[in-house]
Amino acid sequence: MGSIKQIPVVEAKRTNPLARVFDDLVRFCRSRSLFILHYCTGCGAIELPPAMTSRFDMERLGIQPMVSPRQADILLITGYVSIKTLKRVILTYEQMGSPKYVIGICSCTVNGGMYWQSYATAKKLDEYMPVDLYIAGCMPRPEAVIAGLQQLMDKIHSGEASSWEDYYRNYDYYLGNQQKLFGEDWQTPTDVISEAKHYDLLSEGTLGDHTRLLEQHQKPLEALEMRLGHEQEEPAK
Amino acid sequence: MRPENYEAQRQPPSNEFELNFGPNHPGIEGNYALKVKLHGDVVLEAQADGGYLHRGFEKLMEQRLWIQNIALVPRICVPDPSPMELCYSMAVEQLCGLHVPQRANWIRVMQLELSRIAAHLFTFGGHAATTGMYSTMYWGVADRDLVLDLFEEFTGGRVYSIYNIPGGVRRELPSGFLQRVSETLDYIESRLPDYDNLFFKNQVFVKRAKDVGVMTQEQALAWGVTGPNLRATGLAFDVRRDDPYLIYDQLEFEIPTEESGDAWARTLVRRHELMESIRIVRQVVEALPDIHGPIRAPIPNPLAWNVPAGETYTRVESSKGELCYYVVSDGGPKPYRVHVRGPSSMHAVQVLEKLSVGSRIEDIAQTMFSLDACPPEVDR
Amino acid sequence: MSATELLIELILMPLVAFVVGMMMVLMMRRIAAKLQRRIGPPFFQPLYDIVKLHSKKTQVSHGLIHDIGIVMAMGGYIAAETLLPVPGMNGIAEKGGIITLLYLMMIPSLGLALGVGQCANPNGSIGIARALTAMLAYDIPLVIVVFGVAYAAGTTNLIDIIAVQQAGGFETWGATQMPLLAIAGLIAMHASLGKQPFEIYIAPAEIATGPMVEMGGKYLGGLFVMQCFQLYTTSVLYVCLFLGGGTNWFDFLLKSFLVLAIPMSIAYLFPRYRTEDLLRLMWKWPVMLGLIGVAFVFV
Amino acid sequence: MSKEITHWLDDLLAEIEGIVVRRKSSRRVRVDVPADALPALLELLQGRAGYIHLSAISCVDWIKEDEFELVYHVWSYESHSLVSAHIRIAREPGVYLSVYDLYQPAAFFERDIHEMYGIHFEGSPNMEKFILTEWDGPPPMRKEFDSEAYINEHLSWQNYNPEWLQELVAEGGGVIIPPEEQRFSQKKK
Amino acid sequence: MMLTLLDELLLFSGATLLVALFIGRGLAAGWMVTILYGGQLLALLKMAVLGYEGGTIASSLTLEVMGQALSWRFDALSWFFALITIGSALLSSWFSCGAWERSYIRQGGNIWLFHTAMALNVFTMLILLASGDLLSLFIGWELVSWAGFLLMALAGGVAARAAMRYITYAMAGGMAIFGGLALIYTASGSLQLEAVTTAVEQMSGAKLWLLVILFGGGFGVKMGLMPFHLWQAPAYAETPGPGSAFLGAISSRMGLFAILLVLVKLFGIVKIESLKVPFTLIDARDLLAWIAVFTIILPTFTAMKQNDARHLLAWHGIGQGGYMLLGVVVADAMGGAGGLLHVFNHATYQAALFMAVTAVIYRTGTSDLNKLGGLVVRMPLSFVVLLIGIIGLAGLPPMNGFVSKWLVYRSLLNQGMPLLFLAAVIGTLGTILSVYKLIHNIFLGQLRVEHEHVSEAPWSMMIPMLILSAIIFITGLMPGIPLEWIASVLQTVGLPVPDYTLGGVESSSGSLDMIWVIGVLFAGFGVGALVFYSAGRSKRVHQLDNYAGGHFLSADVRYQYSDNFYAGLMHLIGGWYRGSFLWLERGITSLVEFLSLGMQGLYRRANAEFYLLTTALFVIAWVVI
Repeated sequence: MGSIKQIPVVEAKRTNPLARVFDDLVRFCRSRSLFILHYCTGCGAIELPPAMTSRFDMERLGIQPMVSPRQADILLITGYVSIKTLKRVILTYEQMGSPKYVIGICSCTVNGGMYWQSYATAKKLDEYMPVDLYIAGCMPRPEAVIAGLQQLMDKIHSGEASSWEDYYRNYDYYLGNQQKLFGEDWQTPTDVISEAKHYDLLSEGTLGDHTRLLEQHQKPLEALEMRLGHEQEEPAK
Repeated sequence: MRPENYEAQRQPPSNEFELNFGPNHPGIEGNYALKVKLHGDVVLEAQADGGYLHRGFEKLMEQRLWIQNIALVPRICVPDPSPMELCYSMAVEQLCGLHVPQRANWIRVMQLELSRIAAHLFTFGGHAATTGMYSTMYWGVADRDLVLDLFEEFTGGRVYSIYNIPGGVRRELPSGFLQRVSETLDYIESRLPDYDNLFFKNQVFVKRAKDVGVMTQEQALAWGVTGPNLRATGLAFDVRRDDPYLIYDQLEFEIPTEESGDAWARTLVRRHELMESIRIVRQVVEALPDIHGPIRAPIPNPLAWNVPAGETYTRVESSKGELCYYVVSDGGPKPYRVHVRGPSSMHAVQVLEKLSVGSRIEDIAQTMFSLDACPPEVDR
Repeated sequence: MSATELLIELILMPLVAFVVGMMMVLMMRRIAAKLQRRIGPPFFQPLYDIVKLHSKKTQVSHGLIHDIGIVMAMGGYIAAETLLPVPGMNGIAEKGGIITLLYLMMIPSLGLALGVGQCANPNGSIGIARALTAMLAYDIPLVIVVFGVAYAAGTTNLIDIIAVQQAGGFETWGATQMPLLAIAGLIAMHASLGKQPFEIYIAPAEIATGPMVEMGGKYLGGLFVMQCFQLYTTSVLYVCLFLGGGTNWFDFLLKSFLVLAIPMSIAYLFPRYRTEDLLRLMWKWPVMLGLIGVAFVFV
Repeated sequence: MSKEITHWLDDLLAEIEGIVVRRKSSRRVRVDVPADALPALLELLQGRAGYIHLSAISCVDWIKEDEFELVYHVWSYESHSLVSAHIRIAREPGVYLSVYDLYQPAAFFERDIHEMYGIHFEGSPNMEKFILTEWDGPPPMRKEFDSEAYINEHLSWQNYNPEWLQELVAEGGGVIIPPEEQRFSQKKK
Repeated sequence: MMLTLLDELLLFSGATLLVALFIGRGLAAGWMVTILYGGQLLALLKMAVLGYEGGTIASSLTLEVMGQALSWRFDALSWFFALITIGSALLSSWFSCGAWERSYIRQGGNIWLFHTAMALNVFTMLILLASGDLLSLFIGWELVSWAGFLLMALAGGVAARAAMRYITYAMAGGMAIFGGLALIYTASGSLQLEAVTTAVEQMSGAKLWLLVILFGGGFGVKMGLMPFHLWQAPAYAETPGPGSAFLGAISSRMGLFAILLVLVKLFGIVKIESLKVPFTLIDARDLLAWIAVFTIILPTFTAMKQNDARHLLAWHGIGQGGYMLLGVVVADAMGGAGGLLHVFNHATYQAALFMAVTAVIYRTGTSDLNKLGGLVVRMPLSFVVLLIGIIGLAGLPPMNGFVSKWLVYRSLLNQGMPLLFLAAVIGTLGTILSVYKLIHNIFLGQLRVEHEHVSEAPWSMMIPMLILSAIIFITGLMPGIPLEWIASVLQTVGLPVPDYTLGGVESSSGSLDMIWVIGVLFAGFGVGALVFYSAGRSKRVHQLDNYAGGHFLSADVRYQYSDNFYAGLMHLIGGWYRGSFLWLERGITSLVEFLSLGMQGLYRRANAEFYLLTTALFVIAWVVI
């Protein structure tokens, strides 16, 4: 089992006091406006409607559900993830926009929970994607979910919730675990390595044996860039 | 096995297109998927895709002690877990020949019916949300929470109570509990006119839900439809009355039916059933103080409990339909085989596929929610 | 008016619209919360959302047109605000008039349509098809209403229309003079906001929020900004046409918020229609009311 | 259920050769038939006795006898009774006939049994995988499939060992499980 | 003999025809013809600059036939239409040179015939536009009909059948006009314009009615007015690429020219307004206006159902004609200006749209809207042209279509015509819906894997498209330029002239200044862009990296939503198509086709050369007479 070294978060050097105020404002707004992805991966999802609706009302904290991964900030893994679901969860996670946060709800996301014997569920979520926060329990009550979210809000405000960077910095590790489970030809449509370059998060953990394996097996899905060229010889029949 | 193909060089020249409903889609109940092929907005072909919630319960149960499985079974159907516990407990009791005390049976009925109330509130809240009416959902889920509070009080768990065990129920009711039950029921009953005005009598909703996902009684019987969905086609069949278990034959309740067999009828049947469940719980609340005695039959040391060899098939009416367990024992400390037949295994797969074809995009979600399909029951 | 004054007005008008629009979004969410028996978002929630979305690190784009679509969606409304007179500021309202304004208000949705089109997501395309159909539905009564008002005032210039209404106080308001048109206009306005029962193009359970499906980060943020402008523009236009504009800011804002509160209070009590039911409704009642109203104007 | 119906059903069932009828309770009847007689039995039950609802098809893997047991539970809405028809088929090759033409719900159950046990039903409309579409191991419900071994090979499982427990153990408390009783062994990397 | 400026123009045009006819088989022929069109345009501009101040320029050629003097002359009206004709011919011809020409030949097309037919069309149109009396008008009319037929029938097969249908309609229209001429001739004894004007003054109501119906119907056939519009869409759509751009831009506007000349200029709108329809409240002008709005609405909504890009555009061509007629018959200052401005605007964007679609066909081989998609990343310039074109067609700011439609709306508002106003707006909304379908299904959405290697259209095609786009935008920004020409046209036909500025029109009841509107719009875009681009940098992703309910997308599956695009709308109005509308179409078709059954035998079994021969014979015959 590989262990992840905690890479210290490198704060951009900003000497301008105004810039620091601006950064603080941005972090504050990020912590006060959290969109949860509407994806019921497991049975813990049954406690989300109570947490969202009239009784516990998440919206008073600025938290609301969103439909597609592009819109969302938080991926709530509500309980066990079967291997089939895990593929979709990873796809969804990679499609989400950074900064993104993963919360593992229920004991099953920690260590497999009561399904430790099951051939169909993945046991440890943080092998496949970085997790910001676990909310243990089977299943955690809405109060616990909200308390967890508040903790996440504090972490975001203080700038500690940066696990999404970890995914890019240690992509090779995560990809290795994914390949072990899903087979060597595993590929998501998102090109994580080029994204890591895009965010300037390429580190020694990003590339490795597993990413080389990926490059062997994958069909690259590069963005369809706009092309102005006229050099096509044959017009189609 | 890769679910996708990026290597293709050609695409089919047809005018149809594919749309994936789920697993991450608000129009799908839980973690489930429906692949539809559409022309315009009319569904030509629908293919259910399950297994996202597969945990291999049946395999897991073969690997655990009889008593341990009590903790597993409620997780098979998340919105309505109590019938699962009961059905399994009944199977073990039948295999062991355990005689359950009368008081336990009455408490079980109360638990089951409270669970049915919670599940129905949740279901039509969900149905309302698919048509864009979030207020009903917000109200429904919040009112359901009051029932969950009751559960928490007498079982210790909000959702998964693990209260029914082979031989009876786990513990006695707290003092003054029945009073609180009737207060909650009064409150829910007083809310029903609001729901009627907001939702069931809302002309826009009626217009949306009528003639959606229609099935006739013949179709429903041929497709193996059970529960409220079958009753919505006009057949008054209820396992509680026609294959009675516990003490249902001593209770008075009606079996509401509707004739039209569409999404509207199905949801309306649930709403009437809610009333009947309240009625049943009221009867239990009235009768329970006079029924004394133990709440649990004595069982051997659960950690060394060898259930006699045999097989049994138990049936229970869950909020979604006919729920059955086929349990086989080889005389060992663990079940030899447990087969769970959830009602949704029919509704969410074949029935949903068949009803979706020819319907429109906007009605797929309604069809699914009005069938009250519960994916974890399908996937197990 | 000097060029500097005009320039200041042109800058101020969209800015005011944005701030007021955010408060309108807040009001909308608070009304929803009250009807759903909960507390609702904090006061600055719309601002938090917009700042957060614009400060996201990942901005996923499906191509240049996707970007341009959002720019058009925001820019169209920013331009439209300068044609919409508010107390003390007329901007360039007399250069365009109401027909131009109505057309400018279509630019954002068409920009959005282009942007969504490039996302190559069938949900988005269906959403746009539905949104355009909804536009066909509510624009017809809206146009009748606008025709009636403009004909009654004898001009398409919004400043003059407001002046005509303010001439005699409450009695000369459009709503008192032309009540039928005012009702038709309210229904059309409700539909143009795209809230239940007319929310056919977001429809999360059907097409997964339609046009918004591939929008994240600043793209979604742009749509949030657009929503602020949309609420503001719609309600202020209604105030200008029927409630005599505003003599001062208090009066003006009070009217705009009240006007917007009506559809918002209705919206959360209804499910959404099907597309054809929406069309049928919009082409039947408001059109009929509008035509009778116009007939009264002619008489 | 009245006596007449019981007799009537018994008479009817007697038409099938090799049938063993056991009445378990007033509403439960167990019948055992040879595998080749099942279609005739079900046709009889559905066509002439009103057992039109196929409640479930259960499969049991009797690995010691090298047999699969298939149980067809059918219910009658008229006489309110349930007949469970048990048959046994050989584990190899594990092929049986589909009853889809009699009972449409059979399609789901047969598909399920196919992917969980590997039994092929001839004539079933869809024998493709449904739940385990992305699974390439053996049919998991077979008794010879050892899911613990599979997990040890493919997944790493985390023992719950929080700090407070470590402290407790360091102080001499806690429960120590001897190695021979540890069912789950972590692979060392 | 002194050559007048008109003679020069006609000679240039004739020379173009001859060049096309005799050396049209060479590969450089396209370029030569294009240059000659340029020459024609220069001659036309020279006419505007030199000898021409509101009056007329006569041709030095006059003929005497059966006691009738045939004369040709140009006035502002003719000049305006001639400008559009020659301009669109120049750009279409330019478009056809080079790459398109080669691919056309490779696919077995006859490029010589194409160039000849184009040149012939231009030449005959100029003759028609120059007609100085009703007889020369009629001659020109017939010539144009036959020349158009030639161009339409070029592609053979479906196109030939569509052209057949066209010529039957055109002949029927010709008969009607001929009937009208006979009526006038019996009344006035002359076909000179002045004589006709005086004769019309004294005509009885019934006779005038008959004349309006005969002329309106006859000219309306060419213009594609309801209910005589059925021939137009397939005929234009099936014409080879640049030809359809040319025909779509101007051909059917000849009908409007004739209506303007005869009904507006000779008869006068006041005269027409005095003709009451018995037992109703409406008069002949209202009747024409209602025909115009039905011509707007029904073809526009038919266009929405088309699944072929060229058919979609051709149907819109019919619909837009309705706006022109509507503006002209409303006949106040703004309406007249709007209607005429729309002629110009329509020509620009329609040509651009047909060219863009032709460019797509050139690269992908299809114009089926269900077989395309996502091409914006491969053909961005064509996308821009199509986008500008559809914004113009839909009549949205900042393109020129907005100005003309705004004028038409304003005139309807001023005149207090709510129903016509509403109908015009419904047409516009329908246009927006269907053009979005066009651009979505071709350029947006999912790029098919087969089209991943497609590239942009060659420059020989791009340049005319870009020029047209520039014209669309510039005349949208500064509508004062075309309005200046239109002002003199309005004077010529006797309609009031609006108070125009460079940026739009001034009016006490609400004015329009496009420079401001567009300025503010672009400033708004600028601010929007500032907000947008000041946020983080975008990361482009592949189209398969997309939300699909959390599922993986595959390259071998089609996700493009294209067919039955407005399914929700069609659930409501789809039945109306199948019902009354189609029934009406069928009824008229069968009626008209039954009436012209006899004529069809003549044209049925023939090839293109045969048509050319017949057309040429007709030309000679007319000239000799």
